[in-house]
Amino acid sequence: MADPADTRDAALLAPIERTGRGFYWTVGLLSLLILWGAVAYWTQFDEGLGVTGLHQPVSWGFYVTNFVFFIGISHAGTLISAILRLSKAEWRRPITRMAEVITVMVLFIGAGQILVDLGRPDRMMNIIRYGRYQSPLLWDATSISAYLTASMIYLYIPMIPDIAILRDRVRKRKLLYSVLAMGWTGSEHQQKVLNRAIAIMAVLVIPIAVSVHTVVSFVFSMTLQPMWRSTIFGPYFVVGAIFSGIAALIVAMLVFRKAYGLHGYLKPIHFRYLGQLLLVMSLLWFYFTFAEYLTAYYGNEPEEMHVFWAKFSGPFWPFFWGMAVTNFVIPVLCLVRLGRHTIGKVLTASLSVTVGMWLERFIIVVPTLSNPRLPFGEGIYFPTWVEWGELAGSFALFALFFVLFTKLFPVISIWEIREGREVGLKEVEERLLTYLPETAEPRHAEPERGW
Amino acid sequence: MALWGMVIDLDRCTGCQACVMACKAENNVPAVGAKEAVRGRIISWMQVLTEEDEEHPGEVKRFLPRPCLQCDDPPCTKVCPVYATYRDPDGIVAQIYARCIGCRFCMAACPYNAKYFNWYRYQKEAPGQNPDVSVRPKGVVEKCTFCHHRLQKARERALAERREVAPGEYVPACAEACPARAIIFGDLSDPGSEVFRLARSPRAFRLLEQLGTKPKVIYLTEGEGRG
Amino acid sequence: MRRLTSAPDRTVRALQWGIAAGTVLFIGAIILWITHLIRTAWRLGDVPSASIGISLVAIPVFLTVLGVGLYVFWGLLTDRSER
Amino acid sequence: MRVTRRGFFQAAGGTAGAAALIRGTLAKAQQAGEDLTRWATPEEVPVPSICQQCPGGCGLMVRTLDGEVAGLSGNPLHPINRGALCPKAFGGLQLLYDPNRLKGPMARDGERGRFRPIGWDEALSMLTARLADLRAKGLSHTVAILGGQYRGYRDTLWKRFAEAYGTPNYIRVRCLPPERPALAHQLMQGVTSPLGYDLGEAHFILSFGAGLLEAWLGPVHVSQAFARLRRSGERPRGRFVQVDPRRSPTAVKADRWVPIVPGTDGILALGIANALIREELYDKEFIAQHTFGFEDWVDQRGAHHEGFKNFVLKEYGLLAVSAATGVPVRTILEVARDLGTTKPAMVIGERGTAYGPDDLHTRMAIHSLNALVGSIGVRGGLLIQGELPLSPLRPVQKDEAAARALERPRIDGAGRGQYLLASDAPQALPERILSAKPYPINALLLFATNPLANHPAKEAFAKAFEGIPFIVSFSPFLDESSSRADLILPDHTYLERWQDDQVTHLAGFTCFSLARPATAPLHQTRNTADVVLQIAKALGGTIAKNVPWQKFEDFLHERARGLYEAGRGYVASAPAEESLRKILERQGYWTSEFKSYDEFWAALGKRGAWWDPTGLPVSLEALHTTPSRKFEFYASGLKRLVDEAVKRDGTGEAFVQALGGRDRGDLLYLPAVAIPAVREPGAFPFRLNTYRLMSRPTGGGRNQPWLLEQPAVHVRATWEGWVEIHPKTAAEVGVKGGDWVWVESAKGRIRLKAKLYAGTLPYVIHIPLFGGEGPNPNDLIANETDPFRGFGLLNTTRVRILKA
Repeated sequence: MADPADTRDAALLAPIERTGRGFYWTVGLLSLLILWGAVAYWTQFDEGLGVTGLHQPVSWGFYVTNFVFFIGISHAGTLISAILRLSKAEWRRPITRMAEVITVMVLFIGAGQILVDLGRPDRMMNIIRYGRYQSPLLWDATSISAYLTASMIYLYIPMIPDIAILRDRVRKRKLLYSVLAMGWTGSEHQQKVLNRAIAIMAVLVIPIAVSVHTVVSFVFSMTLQPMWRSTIFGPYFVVGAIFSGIAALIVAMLVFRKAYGLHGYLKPIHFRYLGQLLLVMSLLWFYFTFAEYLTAYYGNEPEEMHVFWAKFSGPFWPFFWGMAVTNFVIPVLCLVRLGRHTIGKVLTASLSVTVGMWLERFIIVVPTLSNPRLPFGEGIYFPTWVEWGELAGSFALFALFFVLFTKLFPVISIWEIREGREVGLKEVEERLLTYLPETAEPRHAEPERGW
Repeated sequence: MALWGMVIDLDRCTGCQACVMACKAENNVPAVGAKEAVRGRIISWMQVLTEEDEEHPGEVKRFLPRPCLQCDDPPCTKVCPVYATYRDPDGIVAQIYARCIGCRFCMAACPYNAKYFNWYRYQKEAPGQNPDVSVRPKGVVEKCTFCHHRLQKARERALAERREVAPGEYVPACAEACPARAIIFGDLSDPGSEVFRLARSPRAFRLLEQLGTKPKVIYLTEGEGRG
Repeated sequence: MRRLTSAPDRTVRALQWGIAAGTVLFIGAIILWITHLIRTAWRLGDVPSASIGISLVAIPVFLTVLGVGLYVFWGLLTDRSER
Repeated sequence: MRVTRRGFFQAAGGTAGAAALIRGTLAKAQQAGEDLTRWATPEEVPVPSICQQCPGGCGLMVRTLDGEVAGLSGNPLHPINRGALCPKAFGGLQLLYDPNRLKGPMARDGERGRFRPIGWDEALSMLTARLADLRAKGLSHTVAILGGQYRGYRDTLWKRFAEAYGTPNYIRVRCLPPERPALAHQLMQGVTSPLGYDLGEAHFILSFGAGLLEAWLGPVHVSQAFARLRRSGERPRGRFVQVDPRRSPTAVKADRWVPIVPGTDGILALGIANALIREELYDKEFIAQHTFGFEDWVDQRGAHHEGFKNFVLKEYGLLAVSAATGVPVRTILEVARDLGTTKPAMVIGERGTAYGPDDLHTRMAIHSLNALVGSIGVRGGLLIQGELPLSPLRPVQKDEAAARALERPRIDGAGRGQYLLASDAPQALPERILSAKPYPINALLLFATNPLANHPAKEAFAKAFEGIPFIVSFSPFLDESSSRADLILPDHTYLERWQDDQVTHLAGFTCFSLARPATAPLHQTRNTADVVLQIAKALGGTIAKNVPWQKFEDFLHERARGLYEAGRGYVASAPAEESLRKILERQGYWTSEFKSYDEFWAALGKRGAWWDPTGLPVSLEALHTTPSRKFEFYASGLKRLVDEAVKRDGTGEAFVQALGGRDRGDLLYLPAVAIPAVREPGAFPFRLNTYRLMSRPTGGGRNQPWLLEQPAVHVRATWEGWVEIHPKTAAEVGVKGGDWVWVESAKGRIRLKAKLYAGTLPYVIHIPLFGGEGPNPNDLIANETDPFRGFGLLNTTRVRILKA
């Protein structure tokens, strides 16, 4: 391993050692938003869900949309970092840590949305005592808790070498770092254990992540409501999750690149690759959406068409067409040619996708509920300040967790960067040779290093 | 076990809403007040819906009283995460107000929207309320229970007098109050009952039958048909 | 680096083993909860097939994750050799 | 035994602990005791009562637990509703427990609207002193009593008290007196008791604007009949046609809705008559034997009179009628053929909203159709409501002061001149009070009426009230009228008092309902009937002698003895029992169920109603008590009245003018409705049609949230009032569904929520008489009066709509 005195990666440790004035400003602003969210939730807890805009036909609204949205973003982390690790793409090195952090942070907030949505949060323990496995909500609870534990471990294990570096280099928080470093000395045996663990987790976390969002979509597709009951919802939600995950990851990377001056590590090439990945996901998302609406339109079932036209030309048209533009038109326009000012294009694309995917969840949840099968009459849903407050509070809480994380641990994995520098080049070269037809098969005994 | 069901004759029903008010009086369902009602939060377990006239759009063609249809394969009980709503042996979909956590999944799952939510604390103990039915707290879902408390009282009386529950003894408040006698209530499993006969009338149809929820409220269309 | 055998070192050591035990407890509790749900579903005859299906998948997943976690903690904490 | 300090403290601590423990258990026991009493099963007593939310008079069975009302349901034994109820009945619970009911008598404190609570004795002495003082000064006729919507012996008691006290001014402030027959029936058939519509047995019903399944006379009774009409099982499904400018819930349930220009119902009826006569579909046998004035005829003085037949054939060709009414010719023919061929058919025009100034002739035209199809006195047609055999009251002996006062003309001018045939003319009342013609009003008693809110002339009433020095209100609530009163003596609500109800318009049977108080009065209120008895006793003299009863209960007890001694009819009992008694009666054995009157009275108190299903004078003679003993197309009774009026005061001009002017000659007495010239829409292009809601009780139901929350299903309205506009008209005015609009008439304007409803004629807009808070349609309704009958016309106003 690189000797501790190596100063080339000082930029990565900078945020941990010194906290600039910007940090306090951001934390101040975020805690203001969180305060608004807290006040909003307290009024709702005290007076009841009546303070929100929900009403008889539309019993779900902002909170369920937020739930699906945040769980969607959580797929950024593990899926992308796991896939990149498995495919041994060298450019993943500065990205994986941030992706995994997004996952863990946003999972807490996503699960929290369900608790905010409850009419009687004081009876939350009923889920534990009288839980019922027939309900998709319980499937959600299981898979989300599995995903949470898996991604927490998947975040912690690659951090151990970095924490060890911190333990040795940084004077502050000695006890914390030494405990969390798990006695890491960088010995051969420890390295082997670490790599094998990361390899297993990378393989394990992908099916769990896919299962989480399929089960989140089952909350809707298991009911009999028009335009909810469709078989495409599982994969459609998983694609949507990866799509919004990548966008969120890009946004986070750009924010920290600017905030901590990590231009050296997060270079345009990274953003070009992620941009192309985003473009592929945008096309895939469009494919799924097109398939779903075509089947509804072609089937022409009266209740379905009632909801269909409510989305296309009815009261929800701005959200629907907004979604279509932000999720497909803008990303494709921006990401097709990433030659010049990549960063600007990728940023606009991923911001529009983040907004677009929130709209897509809103378009799935609310129009179906506001057009019931029986002739009830138009149920128009307008969110109130409580719901906006809760949304702002959730975003701010997620951002605050992330910023605090960067103050405690390096946002880019230092040891992976060093490993990339030392062994990465040679290893890639060997691997390339194995791909060529002339060379013989590599000896199996050679230990795989540097996942 | 008895399979309690209801037949609603749409030819007789005049859309007068006596059933709606009788249900509210019997089950202490609150009036939610002007502001809340305009926001669409009226709680009315039995609700009279109006179907539009295809030939003359914008006009009303039919009044359709819709209680909870007490489905035999209820989509709402499947999705409840805490066993707060279940189909009891009498075939009535019950709701446990003390256990409901207010996640409103059953409201989203019910294709007939027969479930209602207490957005605020609408109900307080007040004089003139029916002591047999408990008042529901804030944040809890409530629904038509076929006046289940009347079944329990009828069963207790029958037990005390060591006899079976007589057919006409247990009748929900809406069936009792309907001026046009459009709501006929009885035991669908008893071949001698009026409900059993009318359920097989040529005019009989079930609401959203294609969803397979097997509702136990059967409607009879208007028109010339016999029965 | 020299071995840290001084007093604070022992607390660090204890805390580290505490984290490992905490992970076991946490995942154990989840598994316990899942078995409780399955027992309830089985007792009430409430579509046992769905609950069995889920448990057959969920419990092994949790066990493997626990296994990986313990493997790492054990591997790192018991390694005496120097770099 | 040596007490160590520590031992002492231990002992003290122990005892303290024990004491606390004991007190704790005691408290717990006491608490358990309380719970026990609360959980002990209360004594459940069903008490029969009568629902007073509308003139239907359905029987209630009030569930009382330990004397406290805990629920309402229909009285299963009551013949009118057989256990069923309409939505309004359940509002009674909220009426009883309304928190802002008046807690006790109140007297005005300073300027109007401010009150101070006073005791009953002080209040009664104030009222008695004032009445005695006026009577002493010979001004007893200047006391006016305004009565609202009620029937039975409370009405008789007030009439008797007014007569004994000496004031002709006992005025009923409401649209149509349900317990009196429609004037058209009286003039064409001579009957004085109300008609019974045998809707259940009819095979075809043609209704001109009568909201049968909504707020007509007795919605529950009619709904049950409608159900028998549709699905009675042993005969083909009855047919039902509704003629109405609005596709009301009644029209939705009808087989055919005939949209019609408002006010032209009479012309359509004559058009149908034309078709019936031309196609020979009318009941020739009934016309030949039992009608007068159908064919041309010559009177004793040799003057030739054109008969109804030629008049209709000449004047009302289908094209002209179709042009005037907007109903296509094909529809008129189809309805006429339906009406002519299906027996028994029935045509209803009574108590539909009065549309035009010529309301009398419109009703006569509609009623003449009944004669044409021969449905009078036939099972399934129009029957006669027999008289209730209640024990008669001695006529009032008036002392000379009262006799002199009763000669004075009534303040509202009913019974003479223009309103010769009207029993009450509430519409003209405000102007006459203001102008103090023929005399000023010194005292006003308001009972069960709220003219300052529920009457089209409410502004005029408000000004009139200013001029009256002493106003007494018996309203249990502080509403617009009672807040202007000087003294309020709050009445019980109907679940707290003794009361009777003699319901009319039933399918041929007569029924006497009796209500016992279901619960002790919640506040310091008293039954107004008892208050009247107390005042009469306090006034003494002949008044006390005419009204000798201690309590209203004794008065009812005395009257009901007639039922016991009538030798017919039954106290309502289970249907099985009743059918057995009917079979016996048909074979001539009528046995009374009771041996003594007390037993009868107890059973009546427990079961709630007495009725006589068989006592039905269906003979045609009984149905036609006109001068010619026949159904008169040419109303000779009316002619006699006109001649007398002309003879008596020379011109009789006002009366004739009200009828339609002297130049119309014979047409005055025939059911002739002039075809109006087409009026081009002036500044106010739309016509306003107001209608009553099924879920709105008399008095508006402002304090019954259940009813305010779910008023109308066809427009999904709640709480706020609304105006129904045709989508095309709304588009022209630029209004979308749910917008707020100004509805403006010559008289005033109100702001309502617009509801698009295509079930209406494009240029007619509809506003329900909402009765709750918020804008009151009475601000709009022009103060037009039916010149002949003296009540307000609710639907002749012309309005325009502006976006709010």
